[in-house]
Amino acid sequence: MLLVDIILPGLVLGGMYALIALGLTLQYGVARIMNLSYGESLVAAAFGAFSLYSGLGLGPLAALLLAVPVAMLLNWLLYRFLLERLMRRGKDRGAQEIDSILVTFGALFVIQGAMLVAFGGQYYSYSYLSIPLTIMGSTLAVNRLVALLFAAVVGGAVYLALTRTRIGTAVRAIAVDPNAARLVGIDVAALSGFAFAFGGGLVAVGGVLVSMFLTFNAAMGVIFTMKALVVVIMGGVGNVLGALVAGLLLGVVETAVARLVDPGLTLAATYALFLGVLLIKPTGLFGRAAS
Amino acid sequence: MTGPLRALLWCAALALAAAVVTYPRYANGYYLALGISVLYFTILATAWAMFSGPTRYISLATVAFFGLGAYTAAVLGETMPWPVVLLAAAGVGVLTAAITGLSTLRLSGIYFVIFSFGLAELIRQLVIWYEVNIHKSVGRYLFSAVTQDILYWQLLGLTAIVFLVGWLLGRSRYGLALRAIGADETAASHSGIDATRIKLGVFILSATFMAMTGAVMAPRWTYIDPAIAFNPTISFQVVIMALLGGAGSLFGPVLGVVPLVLLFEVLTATLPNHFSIVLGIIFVLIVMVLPNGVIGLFGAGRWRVPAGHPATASARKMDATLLAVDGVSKSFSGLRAVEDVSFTVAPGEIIGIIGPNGSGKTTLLNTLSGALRPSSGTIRFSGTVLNGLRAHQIARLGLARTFQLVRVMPDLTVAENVAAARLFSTSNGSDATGRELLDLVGLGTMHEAPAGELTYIDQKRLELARALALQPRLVLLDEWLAGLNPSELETGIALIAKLRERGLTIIMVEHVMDAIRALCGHCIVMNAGSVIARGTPDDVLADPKVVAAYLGGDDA
Amino acid sequence: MLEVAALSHFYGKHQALADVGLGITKGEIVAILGANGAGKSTLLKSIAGLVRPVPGARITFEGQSIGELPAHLIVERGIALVPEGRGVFGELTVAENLQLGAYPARARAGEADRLARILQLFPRLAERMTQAVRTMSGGEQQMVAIGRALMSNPLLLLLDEPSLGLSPLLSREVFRALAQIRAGGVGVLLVEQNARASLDIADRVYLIESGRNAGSGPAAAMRNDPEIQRAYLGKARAASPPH
Amino acid sequence: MFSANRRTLLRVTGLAAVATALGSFASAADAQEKIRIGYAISKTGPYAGGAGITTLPNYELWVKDVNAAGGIKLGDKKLPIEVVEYDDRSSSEEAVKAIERLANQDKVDFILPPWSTGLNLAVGPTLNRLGYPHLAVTSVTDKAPELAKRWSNATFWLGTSAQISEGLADLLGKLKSEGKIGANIAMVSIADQFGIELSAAGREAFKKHGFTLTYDKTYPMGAQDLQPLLKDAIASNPDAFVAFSYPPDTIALTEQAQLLKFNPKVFYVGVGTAFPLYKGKFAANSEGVMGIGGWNADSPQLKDYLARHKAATGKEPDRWASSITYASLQVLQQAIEKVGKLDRAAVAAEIRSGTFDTIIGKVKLKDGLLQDVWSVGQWQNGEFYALAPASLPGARAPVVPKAQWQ
Repeated sequence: MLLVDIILPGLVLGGMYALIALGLTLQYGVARIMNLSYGESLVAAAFGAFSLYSGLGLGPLAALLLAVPVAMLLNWLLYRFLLERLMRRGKDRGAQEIDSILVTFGALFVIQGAMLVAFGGQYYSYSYLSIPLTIMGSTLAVNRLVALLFAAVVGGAVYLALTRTRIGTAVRAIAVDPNAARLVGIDVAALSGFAFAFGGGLVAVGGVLVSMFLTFNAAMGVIFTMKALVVVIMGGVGNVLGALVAGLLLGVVETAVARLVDPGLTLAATYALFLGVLLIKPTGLFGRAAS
Repeated sequence: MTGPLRALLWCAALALAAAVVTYPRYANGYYLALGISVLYFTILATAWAMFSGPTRYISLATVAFFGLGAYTAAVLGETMPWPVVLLAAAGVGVLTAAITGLSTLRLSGIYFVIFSFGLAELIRQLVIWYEVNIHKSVGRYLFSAVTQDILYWQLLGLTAIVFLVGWLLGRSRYGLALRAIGADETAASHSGIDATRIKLGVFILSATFMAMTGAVMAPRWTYIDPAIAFNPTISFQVVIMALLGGAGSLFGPVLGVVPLVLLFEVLTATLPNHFSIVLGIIFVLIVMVLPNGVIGLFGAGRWRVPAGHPATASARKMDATLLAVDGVSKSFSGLRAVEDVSFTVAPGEIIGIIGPNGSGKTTLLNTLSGALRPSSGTIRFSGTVLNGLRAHQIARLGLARTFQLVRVMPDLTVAENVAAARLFSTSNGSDATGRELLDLVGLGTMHEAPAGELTYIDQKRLELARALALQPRLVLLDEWLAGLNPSELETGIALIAKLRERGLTIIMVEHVMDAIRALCGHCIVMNAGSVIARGTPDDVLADPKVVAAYLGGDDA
Repeated sequence: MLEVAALSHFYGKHQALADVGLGITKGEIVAILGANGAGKSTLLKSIAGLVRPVPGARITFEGQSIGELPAHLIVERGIALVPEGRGVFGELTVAENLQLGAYPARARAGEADRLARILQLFPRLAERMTQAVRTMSGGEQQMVAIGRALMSNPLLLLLDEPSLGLSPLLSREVFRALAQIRAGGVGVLLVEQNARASLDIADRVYLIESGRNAGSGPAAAMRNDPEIQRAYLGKARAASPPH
Repeated sequence: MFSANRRTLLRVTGLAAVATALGSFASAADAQEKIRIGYAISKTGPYAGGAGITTLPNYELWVKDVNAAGGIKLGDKKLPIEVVEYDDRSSSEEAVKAIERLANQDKVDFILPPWSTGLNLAVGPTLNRLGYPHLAVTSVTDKAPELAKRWSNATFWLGTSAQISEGLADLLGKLKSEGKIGANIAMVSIADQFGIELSAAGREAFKKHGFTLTYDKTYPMGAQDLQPLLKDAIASNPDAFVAFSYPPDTIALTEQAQLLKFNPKVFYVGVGTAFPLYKGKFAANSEGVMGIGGWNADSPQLKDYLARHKAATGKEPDRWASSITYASLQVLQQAIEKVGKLDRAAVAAEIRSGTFDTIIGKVKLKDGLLQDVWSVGQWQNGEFYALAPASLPGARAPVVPKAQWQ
């Protein structure tokens, strides 16, 4: 019974980790933008959901319909007017990566500053779907289950789209070799922008959903950025399935350590697991072998 | 430069130095605090760039070492004399960097970046756990009489040391070796550079400075807890400052530190409520208009290493057999790429290895040069067993190679590419200088050109010169002649022939039959990992098995 | 079909191409000969839209100017480039590489038929459809690259060093495939260091030296021109043993 | 307002001349016209959440109140307050630098403290050296008495960790002796100095009162899911649940307790329980929850303060440190007025020795420490009433057991 009570809540927690990492697998893994403002975007979406809920009484699930297109548009604009220029300028992937780190570091401050002006530094929290649901003797919150469900469904859908459709294959092709992609008639700039924007949409999904059960404030972005990076890297860059598995694994390990060892060591255990995975598989769980 | 001008510059430099040293005497508390901020970020960013600049390993572990230093000072600060505390902090930095460096430096790219971040967080979590469960208190109080003046001078001293060490490192062979590793680690290893040890050494050096900075800064804050000491923002700020300034040179980071510290300061002061937004926008603009960092404005000032290198006297010993390959196999997860290959090479011989694509030729070369370990069999080079030796060790023994897909170190100049291969050479083979070697391959006029800007064929030439710079006794050429047109081919063949005349032994993998016929005394034909024929070129090319597997119905 | 005139290109201060012109008609193989660094690759990349020529160049394809189009739209018009070093997607499978070849809208119709024809042309690809390309041998990767280019239903195929690093057997297979492709009505513009092989297969030849046109003519005439033999075929030919 | 804006504009445009801009702040303090008061507070970074609830709104409210009343009375003149504010970005080093700047460049007359124990300790030596009174309000440490001795300019206002834990233990001990609760307590705490000190003091105090700790664990800052912890705490079947937690965790623990239908007789969580956010989120379910702090909600001054706070900042204050922060500012004002001139040493001494009339009643510090601080509060009828120490005027009786979660 304890086992169930570790695995189920662990999966739910892991589902949240996977959810907040989904956008990054596209933005970094595919569009090759190391987006340091990722967490800030996520928190901004959480603020959006909060405002819609407290202002208009619009539930977060309905808010997705508004938040996702807006986030996609904003991310697309960011790509189109800033990042695309850098991608064109960088002479190799390393240079592009450094430039994108620097520019999104600036974007981080802009987004965070805007949130501070609008909402101040206080904590925000509201209740939505905070309903217990008992599965196999383990009590879980519906809002967290919703997050897990979204992670699984959206993650699975993105995975299928990337591997089973022509446009998904094209997106992966860009990640492998942007120059060769142009040669098969792929509009690299447009499709990268789309992938980045789509990743931004997924960030919004994550932000809106975690706002249902996490207390957040304008200064919290970096926590999400780093968690997402850990999940993405552990899963293997650009691999959606890897991110899902890594997120779930981290959640289960964290819960198991809390129940079986010492709650004080949960974060230490997740980082140890992350480092351990990289030591054994230097390119992550599902990463391609270094050539 | 004329005498008076030089004297004037020296005077100006001395005056500046004096102004910096006596700064606490005339600056008020605030400007002193600002100076402290600039200095402490200067040390951190310079130390960071010492390792991360040339190797391009972006480390987010700065705060791990900084925090450990601060913690060491907080723990020992009130009971031990200050120099002992600093030494202890340095020791903790060295130890942690050594342990972590050994485990992390095999990662590359983004994996290293996030790993280093995870490492800093792990150390922080372990410190918290230790403090909570063993020490039973998390915060440490450190009451100290260190005033701002003294703190400033301590930091200034450390700054001077970090620049001095950075300068010495840049001038030493390790500096060039580090840049070679950053440009192409594989090529560097095959040029005799022990990439792992050099990276680890410099990583430790850089971590030591970070730990000492932490120790020096700790008393200022009275109270140290993990949230303060291991604040990840510090790591990010250091990376951003160093990258903005230009991490590729010694004085680049400081050019990022000064404007960024001032920018933060001016903006937080003028716009306390909107500074984030304005800072972000200004920052984005800076990045957009300064593609090469601040130092790019001054023209990238990089360390150049003179091409010439004193030649070492050579005492050549001739063996009857230079290389003996005995029953070598190599499999990749069950797939046998090379199977039970044996052959010997006598000094001064040119051996050709031919065979269809995918027959295992390059894999065989890789086991010889140490890029791969053979699964079984032994390789003996000049009496030394090569099995288990790593690439740089084999290279230092005098076994050099070129690559099928040409690998030069693109950011280094032509001369530096060649010089990199002579840094750690212990072989006593050919003793031509770098300049002679470049003349030999026909690159005599291009010493200062960055290797990345050479044409394909010139890069191939450079690769050969670099291989020769190891003063090798045996050179492995992997399709070195591929992609040359017939007349270029003639020059290339003549060059290889000339090398043979100078006593060099060569193994060449090649598809160009004309070259095989013209150069090789002996040929090995491989198919599906095994040797299917051997003998003189004319013999093997007439062998029906070879014709069927390799040449096809009629000759090319 | 393709007309190029007054094509110039600079890399920094270095002039890679100076006023180059050439033309190719349907169902023709045209070879470009020249030393390494003569600008041949740059020429192909300019036509494919990967590098921008100096303004003033005229590149027309099927009567329409394509000099200003981005690379992906040039593919749409029916020009496919197989770049030097193949440019395949190493992490993707053979099937995915070929599928991406049919990414342009012009290639969607009849995709299945074309795939079948390409697998006929390169039977060994058919056995390896689910293999990641990076794990394949050089020759097989070259087949993927050519196959992928053909999947875009091109009118004109540009090939940069297709036989580089290939064994004699494989490079002959590739040249044989090129002849078949020509037979299908596709124009082929070929840059190849293996001058003999390209002269054997080509209909016409352009010579490029230091980025400039240095002559052109029917391949048959070139083969027997002693000047050409000295400059491009080398003495080594004389040293080669009888067939 | 206008002049400030114009200067702001000038500074922005003058960014290029950084050095000039840096120097230009040293405008001569015109002591005759205004009293310059400066502070550096965490507007960004991890401390922004705490500072944004407890400290910053009270600084703004107080300045507004004082200036609305004409200013601080100095001799026979009333001088309005002019504010110089910076963002310390939650960094110790920035906080120290900002203090130096306020003192040396802006030459402010008084400096208000930053938020959090760590930052207050970081700026302590500097404020001490520069001779500014240091109202270390949001600094909870057992070292407070020692620090107050070391820094004669500093005063501490929230009590020590031991005081808070002992207050709680006394209250629970009384409930036990009344037979309202049993002897089992489950305790969780956050793994930083605050949580460790409170839990260490709690451990001892609970033992003294004959309690058994059936569960006693720490959790790291930034843990995203506290359900596992809570489940094990529930499994130990406690009469009282005590969590020394930070606001996000306080809310998460409460939410999880409701989901798990965990209804101990006493449910004590905090920091954060006293925040208006808590009541806003849990509404009726906040009823009966205990936490750190509390106030005498029936006091007319506090009622008035609540209304003004709401009007000025749009939000209610938290029911623990907010009113004390505001009271400390009132003490500063009254001390200045009593001294009658901008003599910082004299003002600091007056703060320590004087008696002041504030929204939290009469304040008289002892050895630089505010002695009468509420350690336990409870949500009762939508207000967070103080329960302990019971000896203080206005203390309410606890409602135990807490009503079941709805």
